[in-house]
Amino acid sequence: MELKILENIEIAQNTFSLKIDNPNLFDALAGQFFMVRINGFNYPLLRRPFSIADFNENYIEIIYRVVGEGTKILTKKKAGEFIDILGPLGNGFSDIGTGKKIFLVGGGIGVAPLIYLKNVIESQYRLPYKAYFGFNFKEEIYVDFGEIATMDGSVGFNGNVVDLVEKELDENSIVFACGPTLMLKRLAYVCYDKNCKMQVSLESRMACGIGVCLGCVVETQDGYKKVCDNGPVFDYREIVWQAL
Amino acid sequence: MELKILENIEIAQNTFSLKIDNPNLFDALAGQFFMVRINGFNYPLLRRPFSIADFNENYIEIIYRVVGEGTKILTKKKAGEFIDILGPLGNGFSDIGTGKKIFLVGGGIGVAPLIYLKNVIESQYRLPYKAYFGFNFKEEIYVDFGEIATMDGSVGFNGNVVDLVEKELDENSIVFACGPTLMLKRLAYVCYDKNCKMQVSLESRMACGIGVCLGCVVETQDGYKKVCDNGPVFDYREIVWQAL
Amino acid sequence: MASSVNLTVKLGNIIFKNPVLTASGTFGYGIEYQKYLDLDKLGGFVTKGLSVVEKQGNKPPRIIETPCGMLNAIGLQNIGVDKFIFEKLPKLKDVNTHIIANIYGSEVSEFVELTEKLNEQDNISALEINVSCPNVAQGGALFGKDPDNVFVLTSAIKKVSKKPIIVKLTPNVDDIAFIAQAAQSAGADAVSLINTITGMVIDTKTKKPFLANKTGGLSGPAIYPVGVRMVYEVYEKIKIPIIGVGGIYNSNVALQYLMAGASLIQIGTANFVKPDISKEIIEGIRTYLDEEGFKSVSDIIGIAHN
Amino acid sequence: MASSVNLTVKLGNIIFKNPVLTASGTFGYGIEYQKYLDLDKLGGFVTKGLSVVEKQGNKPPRIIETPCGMLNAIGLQNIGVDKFIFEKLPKLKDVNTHIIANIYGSEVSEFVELTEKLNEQDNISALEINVSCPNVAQGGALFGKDPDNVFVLTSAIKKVSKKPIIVKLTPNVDDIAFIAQAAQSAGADAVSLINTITGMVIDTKTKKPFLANKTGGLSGPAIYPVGVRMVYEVYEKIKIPIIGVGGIYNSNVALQYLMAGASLIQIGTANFVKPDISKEIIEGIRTYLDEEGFKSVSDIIGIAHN
Ligand SMILES: Cc1cc2nc3c(=O)[nH]c(=O)nc-3n(C[C@H](O)[C@H](O)[C@H](O)COP(=O)(O)OP(=O)(O)OC[C@H]3O[C@@H](n4cnc5c(N)ncnc54)[C@H](O)[C@@H]3O)c2cc1C
Ligand SMILES: Cc1cc2nc3c(=O)[nH]c(=O)nc-3n(C[C@H](O)[C@H](O)[C@H](O)COP(=O)(O)OP(=O)(O)OC[C@H]3O[C@@H](n4cnc5c(N)ncnc54)[C@H](O)[C@@H]3O)c2cc1C
Ligand SMILES: Cc1cc2nc3c(=O)[nH]c(=O)nc-3n(C[C@H](O)[C@H](O)[C@H](O)COP(=O)(O)O)c2cc1C
Ligand SMILES: Cc1cc2nc3c(=O)[nH]c(=O)nc-3n(C[C@H](O)[C@H](O)[C@H](O)COP(=O)(O)O)c2cc1C
Ligand code: FES
Ligand code: FES
Repeated sequence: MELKILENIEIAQNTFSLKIDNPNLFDALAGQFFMVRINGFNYPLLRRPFSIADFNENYIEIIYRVVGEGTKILTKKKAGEFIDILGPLGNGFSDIGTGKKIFLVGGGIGVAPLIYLKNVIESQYRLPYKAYFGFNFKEEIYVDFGEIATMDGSVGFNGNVVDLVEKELDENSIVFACGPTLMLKRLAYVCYDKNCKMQVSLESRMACGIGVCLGCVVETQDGYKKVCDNGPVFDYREIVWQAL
Repeated sequence: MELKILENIEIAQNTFSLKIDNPNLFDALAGQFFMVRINGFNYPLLRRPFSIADFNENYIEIIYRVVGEGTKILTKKKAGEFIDILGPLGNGFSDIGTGKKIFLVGGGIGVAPLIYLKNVIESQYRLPYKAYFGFNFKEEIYVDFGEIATMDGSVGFNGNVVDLVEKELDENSIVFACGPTLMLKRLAYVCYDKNCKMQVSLESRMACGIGVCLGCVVETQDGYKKVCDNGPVFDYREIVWQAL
Repeated sequence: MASSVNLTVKLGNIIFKNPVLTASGTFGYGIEYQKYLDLDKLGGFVTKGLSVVEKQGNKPPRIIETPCGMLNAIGLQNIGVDKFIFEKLPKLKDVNTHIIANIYGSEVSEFVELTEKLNEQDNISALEINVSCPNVAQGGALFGKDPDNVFVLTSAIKKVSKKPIIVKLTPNVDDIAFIAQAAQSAGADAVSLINTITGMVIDTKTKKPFLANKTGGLSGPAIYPVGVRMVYEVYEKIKIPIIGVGGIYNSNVALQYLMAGASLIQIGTANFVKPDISKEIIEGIRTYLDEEGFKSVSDIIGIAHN
Repeated sequence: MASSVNLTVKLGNIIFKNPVLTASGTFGYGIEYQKYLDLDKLGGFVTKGLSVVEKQGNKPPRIIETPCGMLNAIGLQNIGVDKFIFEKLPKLKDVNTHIIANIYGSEVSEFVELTEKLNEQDNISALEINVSCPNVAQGGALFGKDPDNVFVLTSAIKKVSKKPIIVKLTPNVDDIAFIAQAAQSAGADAVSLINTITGMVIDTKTKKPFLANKTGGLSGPAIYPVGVRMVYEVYEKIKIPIIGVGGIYNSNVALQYLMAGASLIQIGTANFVKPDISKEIIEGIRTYLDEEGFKSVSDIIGIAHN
């Protein structure tokens, strides 16, 4: 689908917000993602997956970090130009209204989908929640709510966000998490320990995004599952963390 | 060399003028060309050759027609961005001040290098000249001097520019020509017949533009010669026209 | 499209409404694409490679992008032929296009078993035999690189098959036409080429091959000149129809394959980039034929050899 | 660059100041690049393929762009070895880098003649034997596809050569390691791989192959995963050094080749895109080694096999 870009601006160091005109032709769940075509030609060839950072009747927002050639080219797109997106794809976060204490835990660019989740929780479920976000340093931060941890201690808690949130979790908690694999793994071991619930949004290299190429699989208790259409959100107990 | 784009605007149907800041680090002859890198990445891979349509202390001008993927992408470049050009390359038009009657004969986008040649003749040699330019139809025309021929008769002479100029040529003429191969071939046969002089600027697919890949050769009386560094301007008597 | 161009192509008794198929492993079991594309518009599609029993495939990472291409080492993960027959095929019963089952075994006997099971499925128009897989029967080098292996396997399948047999060839060989000839001699009804070209990407961070399987198959636009060349070579050596595949991403490249000698073409990796690309390519072929004054797509098949 | 990383690589008795060479056919006779690049910065460069007598090469068109690549069918146009020796080499006498002469003959005897002529040139550090050329001696299939041919040719050259011999292999084979082993057994001092992959582009306007020669060799970024894979395969089978070439366009890809097992690398098509790319790649390799704490480039050669 070719949609008009409303805005594409740097909101933190190497981090951009891309707002796209919402044609209001579909709904989207927090945790779902789009496959974005970077160029109209063959390079870079494959679409890039990006989570939905916000979604309302006016716009669709993606927040992306510049890491490679595709995201670098993406920064050049200007308001008024069109962009080809496929989606929304995959399964979003679920069981939000289970009566458990809600925790949003994100790391780095993985905070993006949790922003949309927060908006959904506030507007749809009207439930209390707590948010804990980890970044490397101050200049990376692009979120204006939640408790912050930074690896260099420049803002908030000095250290890993998992260490920050750990003491808050118990068997009455449900965690919605997204971030670097290593952070999620640590968090998973904490959750096993505290016997709390958790849904994690995973990343994996994708070619199709729609479940046909079998390129994006992750090892689960039931064998390989596709991150793109069995996920990207999984119950953390499903995942074979040792394989990651 | 990365130079700043001053302007990149459509000046006729599918025809753009690209003006680039002139760093005044080199001279350029009419008939020489640049190898232009379309993108900072691998696609399209090869540089594209474009003649110099004008050159002065303020800017370097290229006039290009949108024919394929590379030129299409080029139209998206905006003033203020930088562009990587290699050159000036090849041999320009020569023997301009030979005392012969000067004719500039161009067809389509091949008129571009003759604009710069005209400026050189006027400012440097201060010699009289006559210009004859052929286009398919009115909307293609991007030049404001010379006699025009159009294939559909919408402007000037109705038909081929070779038919328009033919009667003017004799053994005292020197023709500087650039245009579609078929037009140049027709013109070459006329020049053989009239025993006049002619220098033609030829086109050929190029990879390097600097004489090393041997990809751009054209058949001459002395065997294959490289369009990029033995040309692009050749004495028409050198060329084996039957091979084109 | 009030065009009178005839796009139909015959392969044995099967009539394809147009020469555009989608390639094995890039189109799932067809169902996944129904959201993006009316499958009835296709000449047909080829299923993901099916084996006798379900296969888990290789460890991830399984894919990595390369310049104008990608490497994959899926390792033929699939649900197995029985699940395909009982769970997927019924969902496709109203689809009005040709379904070609791509099959893969680790022994000749497995290929035969797959053929027998699929014989009974009216919904399947033909079988495509993937001989480009590693470690079959004799182990060691790639099975499909040896013309003798291809001859023996094709003959065995032909003996039991009630459906036309298409042998899919690997490009990682000295002389692909020789392998195609072996398939033809053994009774193959068609050959398809090319499968992926073996490649490797090394992750300079970990200093290891990026894919868990180390090597993977290169596909996508990058490889199309190799595919076109091989179709051109094979066309001069065999009489049975050729299905061209490899890097097709627009109608121009599809036409190049047809002109090189392919009767049908398959679209693979490009489906990932644009799920409805096959529709565009069909229209592009039609427009070209129309503008060039051809009455039928068969007029251009192999025309580059004239 | 106050870096203490050791970039030197040894090949027999030759010491290269860094592992970056430029590839035959893409760097002319070196002289053409002096305007863009200080040749002394290079590990070395390889000349355009030289034959006993001047060759006109193929009819144009000779090149065509493809996705992230290009096809060429130059047909080994060159000025002939004598002109090279008398007109080009003297101009290079002050260049402080290794010059490798790439040679090409249509008979074994021609290769021998070329070797003898170049034996006397102190300026030439080594010979690279292009066995990837069509129609040599026995005619028919590509000469370099047959390990026996490669063995015979390499032995014959080795017998007369006073310089190290590098055999350049074609990728258009079943098993490139087998050919590399033949070269090694015959005494080759090194192998370089890969030459171009045979491909074809068809012009849908004329309905003919675009190149006058019909087929051409695919080079450029598109092919790098194939080259890396082949270097990786060959590294496991031979002991002599490997020179990696094919699609290198930045230091990351150069490093992939080194990690796969190449002792040196060559840059080809990328020179056309950026005449001074080799300088960037040398610096990129240095920076990488520095940042990763390696003392010497030799520490990473073949590291992906660990
Ligand atoms: C479900 C999902 C949601 C994501 N959401 C976001 C988001 O909201 N914001 C954001 O900045 N990033 C997100 N990512 C990661 C993002 O897709 C990559 O950063 C991006 O594809 C990198 O592209 P590149 O061309 O710049 O990098 P390159 O490294 O040049 O890309 C090369 C190839 O690797 C793939 N790739 C590289 N890094 C990743 C990665 N981390 N995950 C998956 N594929 C990768 C690319 O898609 C491409 O095919 C998400 C990934 C997934 C799977
Ligand atoms: C010496 C010289 C001077 C030129 N001057 C001009 C000029 O002033 N203005 C202008 O509009 N055009 C000029 N051309 C032609 C111009 O180079 C091509 O139109 C352009 O390269 C097309 O690029 P593309 O990507 O849009 O087309 P595509 O067809 O997509 O390009 C594919 C490949 O073919 C090559 N190619 C395509 N057409 C030509 C052609 N006619 N000549 C050479 N290579 C071609 C491209 O460079 C590229 O490598 C000149 C060509 C030469 C050789
Ligand atoms: C992810 C992926 C999975 C594939 N799986 C199969 C398969 O199961 N069986 C098969 O015969 N070919 C398989 N192929 C090969 C394709 O069918 C096709 O031959 C190849 O990708 C070249 O075409 P393309 O460049 O258009 O993708 C697969 C290709 C890809 C990219
Ligand atoms: C235009 C051109 C001419 C070439 N000429 C030769 C040659 O004369 N001898 C040779 O051994 N290889 C020749 N090659 C092959 C290159 O040396 C190199 O092996 C190949 O292009 C792959 O590397 P690349 O992808 O970096 O270009 C040529 C390649 C190109 C593109
Ligand atoms: S990305 Fe293709 S199956 Fe998930
Ligand atoms: S373009 Fe390379 S020699 Fe002319």
